[in-house]
Amino acid sequence: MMREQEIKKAIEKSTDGATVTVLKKGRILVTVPAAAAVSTLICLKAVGFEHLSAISCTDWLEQGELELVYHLWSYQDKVHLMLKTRLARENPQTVTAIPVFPHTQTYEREIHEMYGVHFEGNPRLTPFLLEHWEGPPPMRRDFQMRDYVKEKFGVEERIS
Amino acid sequence: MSGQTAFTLILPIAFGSAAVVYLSGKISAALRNFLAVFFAAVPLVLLTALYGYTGKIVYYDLSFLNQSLILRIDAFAWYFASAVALIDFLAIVFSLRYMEDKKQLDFYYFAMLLVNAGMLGIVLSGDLLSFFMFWEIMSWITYLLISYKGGKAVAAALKYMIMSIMGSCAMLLALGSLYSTCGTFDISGVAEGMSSATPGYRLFILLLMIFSFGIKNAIVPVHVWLPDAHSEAVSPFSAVLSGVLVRMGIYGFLLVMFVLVRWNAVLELRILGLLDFHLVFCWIGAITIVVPTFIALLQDDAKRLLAWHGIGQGGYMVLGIGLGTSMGIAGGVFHTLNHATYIALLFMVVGAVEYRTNGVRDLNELGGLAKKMPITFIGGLTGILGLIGVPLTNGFVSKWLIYKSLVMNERPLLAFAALIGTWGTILSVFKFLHHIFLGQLPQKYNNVKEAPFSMRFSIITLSLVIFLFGIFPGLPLTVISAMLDSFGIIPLNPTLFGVPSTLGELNTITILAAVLAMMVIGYAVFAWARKARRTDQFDSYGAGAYVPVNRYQYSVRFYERAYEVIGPYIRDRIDEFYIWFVEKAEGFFDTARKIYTGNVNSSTAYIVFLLAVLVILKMWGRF
Amino acid sequence: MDRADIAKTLKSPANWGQKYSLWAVYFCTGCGVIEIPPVITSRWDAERFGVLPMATPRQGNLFLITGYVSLKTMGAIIRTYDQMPDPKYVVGFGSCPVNGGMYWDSYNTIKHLDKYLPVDGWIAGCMPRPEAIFVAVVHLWQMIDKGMATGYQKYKENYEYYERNQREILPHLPKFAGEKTEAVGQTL
Amino acid sequence: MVQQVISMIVLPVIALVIAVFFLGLSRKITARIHRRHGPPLYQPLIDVVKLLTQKENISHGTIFDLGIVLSVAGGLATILFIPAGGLHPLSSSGDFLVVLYLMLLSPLGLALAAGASENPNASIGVSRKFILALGYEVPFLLAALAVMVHFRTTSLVEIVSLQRESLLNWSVFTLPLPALATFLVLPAMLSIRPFDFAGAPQEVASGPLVELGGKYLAFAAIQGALHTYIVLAIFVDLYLGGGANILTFFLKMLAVFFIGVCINGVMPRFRVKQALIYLWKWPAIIAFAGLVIVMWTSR
Repeated sequence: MMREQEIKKAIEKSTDGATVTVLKKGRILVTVPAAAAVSTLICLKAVGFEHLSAISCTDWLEQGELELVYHLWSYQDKVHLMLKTRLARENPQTVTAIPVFPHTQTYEREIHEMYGVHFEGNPRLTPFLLEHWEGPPPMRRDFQMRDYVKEKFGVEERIS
Repeated sequence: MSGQTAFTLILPIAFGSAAVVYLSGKISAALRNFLAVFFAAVPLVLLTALYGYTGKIVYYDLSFLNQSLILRIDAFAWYFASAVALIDFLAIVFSLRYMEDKKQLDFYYFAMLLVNAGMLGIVLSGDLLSFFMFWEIMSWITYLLISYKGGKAVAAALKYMIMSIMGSCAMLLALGSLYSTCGTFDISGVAEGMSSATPGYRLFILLLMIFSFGIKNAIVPVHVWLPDAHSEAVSPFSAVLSGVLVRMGIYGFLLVMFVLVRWNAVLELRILGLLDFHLVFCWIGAITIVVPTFIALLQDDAKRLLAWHGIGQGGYMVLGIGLGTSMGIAGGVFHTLNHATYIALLFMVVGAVEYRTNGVRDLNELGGLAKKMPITFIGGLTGILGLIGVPLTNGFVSKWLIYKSLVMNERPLLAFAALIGTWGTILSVFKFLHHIFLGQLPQKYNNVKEAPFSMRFSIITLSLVIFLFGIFPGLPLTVISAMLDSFGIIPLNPTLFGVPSTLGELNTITILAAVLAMMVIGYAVFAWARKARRTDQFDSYGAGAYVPVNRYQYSVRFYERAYEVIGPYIRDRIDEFYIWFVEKAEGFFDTARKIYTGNVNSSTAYIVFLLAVLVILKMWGRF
Repeated sequence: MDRADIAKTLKSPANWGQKYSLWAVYFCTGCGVIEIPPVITSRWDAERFGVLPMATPRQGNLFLITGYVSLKTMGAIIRTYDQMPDPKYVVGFGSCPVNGGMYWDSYNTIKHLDKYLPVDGWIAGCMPRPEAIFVAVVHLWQMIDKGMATGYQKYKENYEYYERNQREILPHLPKFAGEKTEAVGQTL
Repeated sequence: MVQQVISMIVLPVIALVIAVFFLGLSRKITARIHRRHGPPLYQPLIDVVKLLTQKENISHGTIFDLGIVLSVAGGLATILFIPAGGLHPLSSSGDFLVVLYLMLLSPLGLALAAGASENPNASIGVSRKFILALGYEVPFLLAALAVMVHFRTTSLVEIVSLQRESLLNWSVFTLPLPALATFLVLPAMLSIRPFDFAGAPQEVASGPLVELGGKYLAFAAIQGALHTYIVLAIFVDLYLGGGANILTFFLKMLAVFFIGVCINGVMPRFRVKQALIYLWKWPAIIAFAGLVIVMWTSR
């Protein structure tokens, strides 16, 4: 737990408004305001978190927020760090992490398509997995999936 | 017209026409084009009339040397002269449209006709002095024609010229030596004189001559001028250059080995008392086949690829001639004609493609043109079939003769070099055909049209010639047989469809019948099955995805997997060596130049120093 | 082959060929394809029924829709089906092509395959066992014998219906070769 | 003369039957090696019938059509020049060198059809096929030259008749090294595993055959079968003494083919580069050694 504590101190020192929790050995949770997310990533990369394995998104409908989780892994310390940040559901916007981790382009593209989060500075927020999608972002919880499905694939007369 | 008249007329017309065409260009372009085609056809017609004619005329007396300049014609001269006249005529017909928007056309046609005249002069000359004169006319005009386009072409032409001058010097040396030995320039006279010469002297003459002709024929260590020259020249001239001009070297080989020094004498020659001269010659041929053919695999420029094949095919001729059996020589000489037809055809095909696509000859940028240019495609296909030597094309018969004689003379390693050269040829010429004519048609070529009539005329004529000589090889082989007779070698006595059964099993008409019958049977079954629906080029398998426009083509690094293995071994090291040599030589001469300071004092000092050295040496001798 | 078959064979060799030489397009649409490797290899040996996997649609005449069909896959399936030469047979494999299966309310998976392509037979189950494929093949033989496996003809006759449905879910699908390919190329 | 005409008609038919039989046999043997039941022996016949009677055929143009016809015609024409048992209808008009070159016609036709199919997979397949051909031709030609030099003839009929005397006259005993080298490259010549990368279904969507369906695929299949026949017949003629009649000839071919299929059944697939290096290493060295020995002894 020594190393985790050192990391915690380092993050708290460099980032304002970050709450760092050491969950257990090898698992750290960091919560930051959306504006500070990228600067925290820079700081974390400097501490040794060289690998961003994924970005996930959760729709907290009741609280009116979307939560982005950056999963980072440090090879030298064998620590998994989750960097959480929250955005408003209405017109969610944040800054891209491409300058820090170039490969986040794909993750951001997917989250943009599925949740409608706009990543400022990502040059390639074009349609990705969905085939000519025109409805609202499908993974949001207020997306009325069954109505949509009924409308799009509705049962009609078939040729037998 | 009697044979004598026709023969007298050929060269004056050939040389005079060049001047007439040049002057007529000042009057009107149409007149010039007409006259160029007309005068290019005249030697062809005259030579047709001269079939089987043998004669000799003295056209100039060199009274101060007590010599006369002679023209002669026999089977040997006739054979090469008709090849020259045919290819040059077709190249000029091809030029009509190909060159239409180029500059300095008067000069171009002048030079083309003059080269033609020069080559006719070479093969018809009956003495070595006129041979040398015509040879130089041809070489210099070639220099002008290669550098016609300017830019990189000038460098290529310079490379050619330097090597050509080296060859000319060697030839001049040989001629001077021959004159002082035999006292005459007349070919038959020299041959008589050589019959009593020592083997060492014969070898000396042969080596000089072979060096000289080998540069023109581009045998491997002295081939480096050819790829640049061929790819930089305009396409119709490339056809002439690769088809017949370069093969003047083969004429020279034949002249020196079979006429001047008789073959019996050549067989006895040893280099350094160890190596059979004719076997060394064969091995040079074998190396000339294998190395350039595999270098051709790497080329992406259509004309450069063909140029390397031009070198490689020259190896077959050298191999056949060097072997010296009647079948081998017949194969080598026949291959010279065949090579002229299909390489000229292929250069014309590239020219037609260039003409229609605004000068694209990078293989990776072309594709799918068979749909737009079917006649040109057929020409290209016939050309590569001939180049590979697929049965029913003329290339097959000559290659078969060479292989057969190699195997029967128990030279399997030479035969192996020749055979594997063929397989290397298949790879690179299929790449040539595939990249230009097959595969996806890029959209930028959607409006490409078929080649114009004058180009199609040349292409179709040459395709027909290829199949004609492939199915009736007896036609040219009869002339070659007569030629062998005049060389004092057992003639081949060919049948119309191959060789007599005592010599080997070859009957082209049976092969033709078999293939045609099977084609008919195959096509009958094909037609019996349900008729096919024609589909678009974009309706192609793309793993369920939609075929991308302009990108669905496999052409770049076509034989990458083979390069990985053979790539390191098939670089053109000889050219690299020459470049290295030139660089080092420049450095050396630069150093040497520093001695000549231009200062009077230092010159005086050198002289004094030299005198001092001489004096010291003199005194040394006294003690 | 029993004796009755010989007479039938001589009467219509074409039918005989179609029946005993079903070449399946090796197209993995979904999870169901995991059942195909055991079917074509040693354990179940589909080759004894004349069923062989083929690499390209031009060579195949049996199209197994193995599992759920997402919208993106649907485009590829339609294209592959169009490229197969007649006669061609489509067999829906698993529950998902029948009615969507466990993806019955998914926004990105088609529910009824036969709205978009004529299906000659279904294999129900999630997953069906490899043996089910052989049952389906034998059924298909019987249908071919009776002249009932006519999906490809139905597709031609009712092309407007199928095309309308296809356009409904895939409005941007280029139907014809070369059509709009560049537009698709940009978005892909 | 009459006999010759009869054999001219009979030989292609026999060759087709043998070729299609071999195709079925190879599938059966491979299945048994895999411990499968396998298709019936006549399965290739069903397949060809199906393909020929397909209700729709898709063409990519005239070159595509003619190329595929040429590939079969070339194969059938080549067969007439190869002595098979007592049948050698056209051997007097073409020797082994002619056969070597006639063998080019059918791959060339297929390559033209593949090029005309406007599909890069086909082009990749052709490129691989040609590279493979370049690979196996080196040892094959060396070995074939050894045979030709040993018997001092290029005629296949004479080569066969010179081996006829007794079992020990077979080249496989008199020229063991060239025979071994040719046998080592036989899988490459037949394009079976480990050298089947040219038409690999998994990598390049069956290569040159990618756009062939219906009658085109039937023709390609027949061409492949004929090619198998030609290669085996040449092997038997060169090294196993041909055959006194068509039956012994067939049995010898069968024996060679059986071994080839067994290799096919258990081998994985080479990469192109590996194949080239293999072919130019041991088979080429062995064939070269054989050739040198022949040159030495024939002096």
